[in-house]
Amino acid sequence: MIDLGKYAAAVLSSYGITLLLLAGLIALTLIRGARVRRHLDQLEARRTRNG
Amino acid sequence: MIALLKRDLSLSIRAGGGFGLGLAFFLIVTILVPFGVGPQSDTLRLIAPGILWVGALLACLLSLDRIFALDYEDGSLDLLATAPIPLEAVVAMKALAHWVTTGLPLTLAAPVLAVLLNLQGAGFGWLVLSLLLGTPALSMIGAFGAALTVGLKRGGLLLSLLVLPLYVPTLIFGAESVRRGAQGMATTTPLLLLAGLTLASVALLPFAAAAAIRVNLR
Amino acid sequence: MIALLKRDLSLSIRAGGGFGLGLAFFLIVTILVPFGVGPQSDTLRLIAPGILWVGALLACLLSLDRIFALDYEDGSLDLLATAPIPLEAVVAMKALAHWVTTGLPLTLAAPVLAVLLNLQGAGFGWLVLSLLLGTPALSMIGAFGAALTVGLKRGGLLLSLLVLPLYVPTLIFGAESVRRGAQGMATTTPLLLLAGLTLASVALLPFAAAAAIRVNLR
Amino acid sequence: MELVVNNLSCARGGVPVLERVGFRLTAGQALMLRGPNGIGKTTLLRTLAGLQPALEGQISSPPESIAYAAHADGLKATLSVAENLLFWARIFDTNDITPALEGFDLVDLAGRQAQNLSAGQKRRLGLARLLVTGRPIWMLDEPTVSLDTASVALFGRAVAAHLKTGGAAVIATHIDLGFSAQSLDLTPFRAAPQKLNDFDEAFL
Amino acid sequence: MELVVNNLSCARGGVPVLERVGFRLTAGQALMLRGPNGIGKTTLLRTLAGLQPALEGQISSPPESIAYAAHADGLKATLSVAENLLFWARIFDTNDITPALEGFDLVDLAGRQAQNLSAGQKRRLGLARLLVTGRPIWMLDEPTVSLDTASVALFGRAVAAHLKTGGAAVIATHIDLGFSAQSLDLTPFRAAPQKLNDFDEAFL
Amino acid sequence: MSLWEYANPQKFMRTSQMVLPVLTVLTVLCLTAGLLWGFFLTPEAVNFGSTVKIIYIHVPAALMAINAWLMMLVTSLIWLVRRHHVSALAARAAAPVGLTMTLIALITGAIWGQPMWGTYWAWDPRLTSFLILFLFYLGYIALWEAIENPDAAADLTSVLCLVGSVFALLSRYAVNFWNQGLHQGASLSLDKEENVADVFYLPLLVCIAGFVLLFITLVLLRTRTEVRARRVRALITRERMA
Ligand code: HEM
Ligand SMILES: Nc1ncnc2c1ncn2[C@@H]1O[C@H](COP(=O)(O)OP(=O)(O)OP(=O)(O)O)[C@@H](O)[C@H]1O
Ligand SMILES: Nc1ncnc2c1ncn2[C@@H]1O[C@H](COP(=O)(O)OP(=O)(O)OP(=O)(O)O)[C@@H](O)[C@H]1O
Ligand SMILES: [Mg+2]
Ligand SMILES: [Mg+2]
Repeated sequence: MIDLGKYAAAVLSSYGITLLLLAGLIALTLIRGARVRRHLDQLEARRTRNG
Repeated sequence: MIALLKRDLSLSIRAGGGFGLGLAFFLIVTILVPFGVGPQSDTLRLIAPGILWVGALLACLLSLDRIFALDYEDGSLDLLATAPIPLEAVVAMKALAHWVTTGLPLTLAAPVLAVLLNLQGAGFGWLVLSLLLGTPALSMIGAFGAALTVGLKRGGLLLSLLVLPLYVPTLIFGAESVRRGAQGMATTTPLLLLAGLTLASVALLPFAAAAAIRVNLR
Repeated sequence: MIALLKRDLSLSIRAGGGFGLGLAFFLIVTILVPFGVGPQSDTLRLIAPGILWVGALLACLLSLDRIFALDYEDGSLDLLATAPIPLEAVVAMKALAHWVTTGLPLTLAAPVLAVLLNLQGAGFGWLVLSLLLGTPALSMIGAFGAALTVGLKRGGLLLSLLVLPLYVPTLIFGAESVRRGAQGMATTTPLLLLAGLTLASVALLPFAAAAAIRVNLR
Repeated sequence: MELVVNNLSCARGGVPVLERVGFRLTAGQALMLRGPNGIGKTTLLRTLAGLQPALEGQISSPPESIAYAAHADGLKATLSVAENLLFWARIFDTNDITPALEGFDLVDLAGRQAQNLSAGQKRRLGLARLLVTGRPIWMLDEPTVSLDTASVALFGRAVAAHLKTGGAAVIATHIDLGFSAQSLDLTPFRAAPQKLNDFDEAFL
Repeated sequence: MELVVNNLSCARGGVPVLERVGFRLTAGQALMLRGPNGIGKTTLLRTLAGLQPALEGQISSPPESIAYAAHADGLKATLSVAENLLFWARIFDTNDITPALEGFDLVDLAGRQAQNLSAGQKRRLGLARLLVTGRPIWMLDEPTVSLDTASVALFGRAVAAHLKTGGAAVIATHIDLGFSAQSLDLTPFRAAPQKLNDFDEAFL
Repeated sequence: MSLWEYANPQKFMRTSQMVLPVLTVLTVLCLTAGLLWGFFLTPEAVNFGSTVKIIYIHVPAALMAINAWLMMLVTSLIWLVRRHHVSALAARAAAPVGLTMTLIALITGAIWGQPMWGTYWAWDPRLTSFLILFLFYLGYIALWEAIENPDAAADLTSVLCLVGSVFALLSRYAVNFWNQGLHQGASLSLDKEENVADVFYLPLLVCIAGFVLLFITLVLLRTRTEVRARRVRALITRERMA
């Protein structure tokens, strides 16, 4: 592990918060994407079934 | 009654429902003040407790007319007045809903905005505590004012004028406790007074407000 | 068009019409601030230009949603959109009416309230001048924001959020010119910038606002 | 279950509009209020519903027995049809909104926000609210405004069913609702302009 | 003076509701739009009045010839009856409001604030506004809501007079207005669900 | 073939489907490489100590925050002029990404401010304009969410984006006029004199590339979702009418 000196808290929390925010954004993107896609597939299936 | 609370909350969370209206306004005030008074951080530090409390108070004031006006306009208030729950309970629930959608978010957001105004570190705890104690009084007093003005077309102006003097004690005790806290002085007295004010208004004002609504409906 | 202006003015003067709403709010802010920040007159003197401008801006912000919302709700806006005057002119007239009922009284009342906040003597003239130059921009920018949100139920929150960042330059130039004026420094640059801002918004924003209203009506 | 109105006078905006109105309504009966615009039908209904005090006279009805439906429907634009009904059902302690939805042909619209309804659909929702109040006496102010013929028939059936189960209804209307009921013309009860002889009577 | 509508489709809230509507109206004619609640009468009138763009099709009418009266009356509660009318008269560059006041029996109410009118009186005022627009083609959305029989007759006479002086009118209504006119049932024009085969058509 | 064809939803879906896997791999590579390099393999700087490592997220995030707004401006214009739906949806998709970037720049900046300037927040022009940008993003997203009719929402948000951009520029000048700052000047300029040493510079470039790729990937993903959501809406109304 590298030595960050007296600024460890600042550097680590910056990286931590950034990764957290990015992870949150990516997760939201993927989750909403999957949900919309599932909904669409469902609708398309119903549509082709009913003509 | 729970149904009423739930409805009011879900109404205010819906698109354009006014949830966050108070919060947004609070944000606006605290961001605009530095643009106005200038960026010097020691000036800002000096006025931070006062500005934060004034901002919170304005945010409450601004969202008051929604407490009853919308229900009055679409006829719901007529229907609620003839419903099997007492009007006092309706008032209390609506004030509670107002607090949950305004006072509570304000309290939670205050520390973040306090950073922007360079509040001293010691003041943060007192800021949250004083807002937590004081905002219920703001909501309840406001509900009373809203009840007085509910029948009037665009009673907004009157409402602000009526409620303003009623808010002054809350503001003074609230801001004072934060200022003392920030400077490391004792805060017990203003906080106790603040709590007393809140208790008294929650206990008494629903009755006055319900009476006012009855008069305004007829 | 004159008829529209006259109607808007007489509507706002009628009981509860919102005339004086801005003024009252301005008063409220300037009265509350000393209660919040404490009564020390040198602190107040320091922040007076900023608080006065922020108060004026909030007062404008608060009365914005009346510009179109009431006409939208009762169907007048539909009728105006099919009337023989262009919608751009309607927008401009309504912004003008808003200025006459809000910006102008604010400007006139500002010196009185400045006394409450211990503004330096040199600042009074600059305060009035900067408000006179700046408030038309506030009204026009606000009318644009109101046009964007006119279709929305309770667009108030959104409106404040949209308009707030648009108000920043006006506020900065306005407050800066008063601050410089109060300290006896040169105020030409901020005042010129302020005037330019006002001219540009009055010239261009009616078109954007009219387009937004057309979208919202369909 | 009886509504008895005796010698009732009522005012609107401080001006007396109706005088000495009297009638009696028992379970299973409906009463049509008729009369030209501005005679005071709305005023009378509001007085009966307890929203404004009578100037004079008595209204006797069982407590909490009146459900009032005004010109305005009391709908929340951003709530869905079902949510609107469910709210009123909870307030009035009834829990099932299906009869109301079915009674006014709103099942298909249940998930739609109230702001996206047409004028007639909104009105149907306003009327459906009556069914979830569970109250016996309905006070209806021009209930069929904006309704098409099919919906008016639906409304007629709802009222008939309500009357059959021991309810009663007072309905202000200008048009023919297609079912028979006794009717009361309010024209004769118009308040006479009062004499103002001395200052004691200056305050109406 | 002619209104020709050709192959018109219109949408509400992004959803097509009517398709291929066509008709032709010349001076002196009135057209009744009929159809159940929610079929799209209001939508059609708004499209004709130019408040929303048509999805497809043409509307040809002389410029600035249409006066629209919606469900909402566009009245200002704190202005008096005369002031309300006068305002619209000025906007439309006509100056005399007496014919409008007389035509809808509002002379006695001229000084009353609009908020103190009963539902039917408000509606009469809303209709009187049409007379001060001076425009030849009236688009009326359920004009007789809340009106009593006498007022409906008044309205009938106003429309007849308007037609006689070379005007035209399109009226959406559910009830019988007591004067004869051609009528157009919108039910057959209900928009059929579109085929959505691939993403090219994803955007209705 | 013209560029506009990519504004056709189907064409867009097909193309984006093809490029996304590649982009994802590149993003992951660039971002991890850059961040690891920056975090573990760079020395401390003279005045900054180890806090200089914050630069590897702070600067790319700040750059992307501004570029995202520029991209929204361009796509909004395309929507207003050519009325290509995908363009409007891309603007909508980019906004939350831009918001996150702004937030990251603000937060890392604030954290950095404490050791460097002794305060989390100062009303420095650069910081202040970022706060304003943050508000613009919030307003833009809120407007999209508030309007139900998607075409109307696209129109109104585009107008807001246009007017907002003008005012954002104005604010930048106003804020500069109002306060002289503490913040670093631009040292990424091509003029080698001002630039930071290569040890800091190279990993920074890799990080910036990583953030750009991340932005593109996310916007593509989100635009695909928006297109699908539009189709869902279309199908639902179709069922409702049937
Ligand atoms: C909340 C606060 C902050 C915000 C919004 C912010 C914003 C920005 C922006 C927009 C840039 C990119 C500008 C450019 O490359 O031209 C930037 C770069 C930079 N920031 Fe910050 N900053 C903040 C705080 C800080 C602090 C506290 C420090 C450290 C003392 C800092 C150090 C830097 C450095 C070194 C750069 C790179 C400058 C360059 O070489 O171009 N920032 N910041
Ligand atoms: N808020 C008010 N203030 C003063 N007078 C009013 C008010 N509202 C109505 N009025 C007047 O009171 C009288 C009775 O009104 P009301 O609304 O009860 O009539 P209504 O019979 O319901 O008429 P409509 O059939 O048109 O609905 C009318 O003459 C009206 O002008
Ligand atoms: N704001 C809206 N958003 C989405 N859909 C809407 C909106 N307003 C109405 N609708 C729907 O559009 C359709 C047409 O409505 P419209 O108001 O034109 O009907 P209408 O024929 O005037 O009905 P009514 O006789 O009840 O007034 C209806 O099915 C309605 O549910
Ligand atoms: Mg009535
Ligand atoms: Mg309709």
